[in-house]
Amino acid sequence: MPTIKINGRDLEYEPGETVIQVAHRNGIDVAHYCYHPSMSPEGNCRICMVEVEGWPKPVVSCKQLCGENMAVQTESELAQSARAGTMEMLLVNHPLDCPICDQAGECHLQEYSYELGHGESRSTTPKTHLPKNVPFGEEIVYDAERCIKCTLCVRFCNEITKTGELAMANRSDNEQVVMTSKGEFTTNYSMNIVDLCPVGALTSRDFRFKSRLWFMDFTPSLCTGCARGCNVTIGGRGGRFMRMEPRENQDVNQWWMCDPGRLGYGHVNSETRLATPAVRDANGQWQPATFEQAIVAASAALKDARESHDVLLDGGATLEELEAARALASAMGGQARFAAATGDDADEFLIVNEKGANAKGAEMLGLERQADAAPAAVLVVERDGNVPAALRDGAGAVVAFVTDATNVPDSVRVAFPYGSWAERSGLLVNVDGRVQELRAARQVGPGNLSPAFALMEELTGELDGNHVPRDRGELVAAVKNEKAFAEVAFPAGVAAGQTVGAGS
Amino acid sequence: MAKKRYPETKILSKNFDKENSWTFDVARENGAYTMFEKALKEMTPDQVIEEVKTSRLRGRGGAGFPTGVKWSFVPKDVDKPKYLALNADESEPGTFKDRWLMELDPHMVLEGCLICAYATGLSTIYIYVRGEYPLSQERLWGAIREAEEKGFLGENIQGSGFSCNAYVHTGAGAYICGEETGLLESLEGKRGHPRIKPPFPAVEGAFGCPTVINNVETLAHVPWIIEHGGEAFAKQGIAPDPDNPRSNGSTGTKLFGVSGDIKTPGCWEFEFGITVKELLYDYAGGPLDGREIKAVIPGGLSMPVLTADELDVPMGFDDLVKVGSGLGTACAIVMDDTCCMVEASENIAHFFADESCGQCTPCREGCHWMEKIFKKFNANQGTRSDLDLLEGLFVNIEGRTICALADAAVWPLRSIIRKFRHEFVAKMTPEEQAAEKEAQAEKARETAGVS
Amino acid sequence: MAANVKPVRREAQTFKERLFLPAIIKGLGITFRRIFKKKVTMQFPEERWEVRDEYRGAPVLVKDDENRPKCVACSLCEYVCPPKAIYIVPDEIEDPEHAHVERGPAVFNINMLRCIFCGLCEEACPEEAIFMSKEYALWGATRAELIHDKETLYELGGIRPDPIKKWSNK
Amino acid sequence: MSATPPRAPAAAPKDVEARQPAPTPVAFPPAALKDECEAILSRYPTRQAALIPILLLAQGHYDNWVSPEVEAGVAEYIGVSDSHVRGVLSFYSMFNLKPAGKHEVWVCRTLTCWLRGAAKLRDTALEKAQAERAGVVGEDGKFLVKNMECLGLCEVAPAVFVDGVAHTNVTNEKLVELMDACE
Repeated sequence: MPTIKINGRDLEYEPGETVIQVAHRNGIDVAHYCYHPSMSPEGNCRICMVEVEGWPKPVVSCKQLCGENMAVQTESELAQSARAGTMEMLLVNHPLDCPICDQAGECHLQEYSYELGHGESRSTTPKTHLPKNVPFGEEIVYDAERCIKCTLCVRFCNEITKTGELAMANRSDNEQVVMTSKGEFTTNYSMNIVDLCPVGALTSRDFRFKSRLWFMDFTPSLCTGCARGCNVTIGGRGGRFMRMEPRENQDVNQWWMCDPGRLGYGHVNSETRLATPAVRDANGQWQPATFEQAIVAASAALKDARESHDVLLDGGATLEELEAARALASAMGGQARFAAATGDDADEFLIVNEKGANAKGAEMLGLERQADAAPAAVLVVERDGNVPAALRDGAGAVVAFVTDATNVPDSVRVAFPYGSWAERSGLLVNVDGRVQELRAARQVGPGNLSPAFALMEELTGELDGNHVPRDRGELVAAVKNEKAFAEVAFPAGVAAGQTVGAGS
Repeated sequence: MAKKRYPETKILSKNFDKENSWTFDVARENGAYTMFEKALKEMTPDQVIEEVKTSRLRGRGGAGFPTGVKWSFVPKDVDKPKYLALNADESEPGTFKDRWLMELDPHMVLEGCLICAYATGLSTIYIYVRGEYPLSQERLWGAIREAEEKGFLGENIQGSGFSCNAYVHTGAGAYICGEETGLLESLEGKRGHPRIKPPFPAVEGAFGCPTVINNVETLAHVPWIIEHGGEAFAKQGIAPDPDNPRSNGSTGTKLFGVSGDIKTPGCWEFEFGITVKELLYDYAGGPLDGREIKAVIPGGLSMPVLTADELDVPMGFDDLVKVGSGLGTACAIVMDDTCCMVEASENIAHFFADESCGQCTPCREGCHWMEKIFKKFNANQGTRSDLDLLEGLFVNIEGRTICALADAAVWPLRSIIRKFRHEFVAKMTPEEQAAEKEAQAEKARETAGVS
Repeated sequence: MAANVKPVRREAQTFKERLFLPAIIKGLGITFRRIFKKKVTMQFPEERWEVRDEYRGAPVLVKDDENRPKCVACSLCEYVCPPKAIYIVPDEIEDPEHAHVERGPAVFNINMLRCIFCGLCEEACPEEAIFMSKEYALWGATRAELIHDKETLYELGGIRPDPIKKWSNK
Repeated sequence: MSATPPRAPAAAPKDVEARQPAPTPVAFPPAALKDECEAILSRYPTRQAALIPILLLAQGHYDNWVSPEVEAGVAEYIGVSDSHVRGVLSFYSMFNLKPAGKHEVWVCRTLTCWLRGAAKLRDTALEKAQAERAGVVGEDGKFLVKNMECLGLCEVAPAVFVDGVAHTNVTNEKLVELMDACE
């Protein structure tokens, strides 16, 4: 393979690769705003300029193709002065409103300004003023003054979603992004432009002003809105789910996620979350209980159960939970089944019709998919959408694992608090059969929740004196031993003995 | 001293003073399309390109790239269609030579285009005329229709099997569309944002296909070159510097224009080599009565200014570069002693700030910033640090952008600040003026002490 | 340990000391001398102590000379506050014509039972909106009263004209 | 759990500001322009390439400005998004995105014309048009005065276009005459 010299290192490249691609692949940091690996390079922000030895002018590394015998310097005096000069230009008309800007804390303009900027502005002339607070559809707000005109959002709509809602308008330093006069995005992926925006010009109405980033805690996890299993980062603070952003995974979701998935966290922040186990007293009133008391009560209730000895889980239950549920069902003499909704909104990009985030996993484990109402003794339900109400209410369950304290079926005697997907750890199998790890987000949910699989194992032990409750690692090992999972790769790091639980 | 008039030549301008010179009949009488016929019937495309290469014809739009070399870049065996985009978006301030050509001799322009089309094997000509030239558009359309009627355009021209169509494409008012890749974007129905090169338009231009982009005047030269041969053309004007193998010289003739504070502004054709002074005094009539020439931008607005003492320089690509300026479009703008250079700077900066396409950061933000600083001076609020700041901005803007618009903004302004610093000092606040005076005195003392 | 114990021998009192009277007279002397000097005690709360400029009393929020709140709810004070006494809920400002920015606090509480008067909030504020006042006498009948809400903080802070009009020309 | 108390739920997202309803696209091309539009389209390999010439035609047809309705109509006709059309319209100085008045006066402001007194011409034109600044239609809606960059008439500067017709070596008096002659 041909090689190029970057900062004195000989690096291999594929013909047709640009300098920035080779540099990034080899861990050489090159500042950039308008460059994104998924889109055609535009070379307009001019921050990624590097020096090519022997060339009179600095070149933009995002557009410069590698060539044999090229020697690139990213930190030479010329490259640094070019970057610093661009940085100054970017800030001439940029409002210094970091105190009110949602991007503060993850803003590339802040980062590079800290690195390259002057402590004091050399500008003594007034700034150019442009429209602020312009709605782009229902979910996005645009601020033309903060905008650095990198055109990433415009290119996203033209090249990735191919819906073309956005365009650049005007020229000179009046340039700004405008939206189609219909005022609505026709794509389900519009909010990705908020993540793409390297500055705070595009902000999400959902997250606007909600929290400063440095108060938040971020956890890499998965979206369970559908069975695609998009990799995401969940941001939480003080028990509340704050926002979700896609995380790069070229095999699943590349850099993107859909808007419904991103905004589908309402039940996590519900005011009526069940935080402790509850047991119905003789009068049918709910009384709080400890986990130990609840397990004893649940085992008694299950022994009395006549109608059914099955466990019904929703399609988002993790492999660990499914495995524990199978053990529980067999201890009762029944079987574990699952129910998951299907939609009709699949597109050619990410959204799939299968809404059960782990429906594939459940099927691989041999669980029966249930579509009609049939009785079950134990119910494990995260959100109503996954298990249709009729099915759930008709189940006649006596023990339920639920996230919300309202809407518990009347037949239920013992209710265990169930973590939402953001608070649970476990393995999910996406629609393509890929096993991915769901991780409990820190600082989200009511906290102090015991993992459902652990509770089910306890319950099994209570019902069947010979059963020794297994920890997470043992459950995963049991899943791995299943025939259907023989060929499947599991994510590294889920070791035996691990007992990562729900809550924070 | 008896003044020797630099002789006018009449090659491009041979029909300018004929009545109805733009009609086919008048043009044909004067030999229009005969050279196209000659090329078509007697020469191969490669011979045409070779002839143009021999002539050392350089682009007349400002950059001066050798035309024959440009044509030879066009790939021969491609499935894609190829295009000629004739750059008639003459939006460089002070420049009007292409308008004269298009209005007074559109058939010569069209003939040049056709020879180019034949040489590079392309079949569609787009003449991108700026929207502000309605008469040029009208006359070019007229010429195209007449040429079609007479069988010099369209299918199977003159029975040779060569087909070519020509259309006028109207611009809508943007300086940047005179930049070749900006022009292509505009031709494709987009905003005129210049593209990064490579790929060069000759390989991947309009609609992703190989495209030749030439200036109107450049192609108007081609019929003469075919008629008289490249050698004859190369003998005119300034020969290449024999000591510099990369020098291309400034061969042939050129339309030179003069406008601004001058008695008889206008456009004349000369061989390269007339000095700026000869042009201004012998042809343009010298300064207005009772005034003196202060500064001249030799080509358009985008070149560094020459002061009154620097005018004894030949108008040629390399010669003007040697004195720190450039030929540009070879249409000089003259400023006399009534002109305040600070106000002129603001005017120039406003032009570039207004016409910046907004794509690259340094140009988008920097041009307007410069204008704001000049405004500050014109409000008598300037400081010495503002001048230093401007010098800093020039460094950050020049050579840091996709196209040359930012460079074009920097060059005249930087030269004005350096050559007319005293005018800027006169527009500073009184304290700053005193400080400047002190600094100058200090400098003088130092110099005296050293020597 | 015994090795570290050092017995101190008490000196026997002298006769003069045993009389006590000379000491009493000496003490009264000071008392009488003080009677003719300026009084240092104050009749609080009628009289109040004039604190120095750098005194750090209760943190308060101020408004600008057009009576507009200056705080933009950037939450830097909340972040920097060592005892976590500050609690802010940011929100969009309803009346963008009057407000100088689009963001302000919906809730701004300072728990004065937690506040340690360190002044870091004042130092962190990028808007010059929070100041350490000279207010040192804070009291309340319940704990809730000592959690100063937004209205209390603005009332205590009042208007503080500022020559720098940051948001009108940012 | 962090020391920060759990927050009250954030206020529900505020309703998106009362927005202009989406414009109803005009039926484009109107009968009068149909042939010409088709002729223009036939010249280019892509439909998009015809955008600028067709917009110029449309502007001439619809009272010398491109309304959002026309913009949407042209966008549908060409097959591009109307935001792209707006981007193009706002890029080129010859398009008007607001009602343009009955007559349009362009005054060149670039160096050569400026040296020959274009600034005064502009002031005269603005005064005559009763407009506060260039680019704004005067009070009586009769004139739109635009400050244009170089019009390419430098040897006969200062230059002024009135309704697309060039006038050269214009003096204040001549400009007043020209504007008076507009009905």
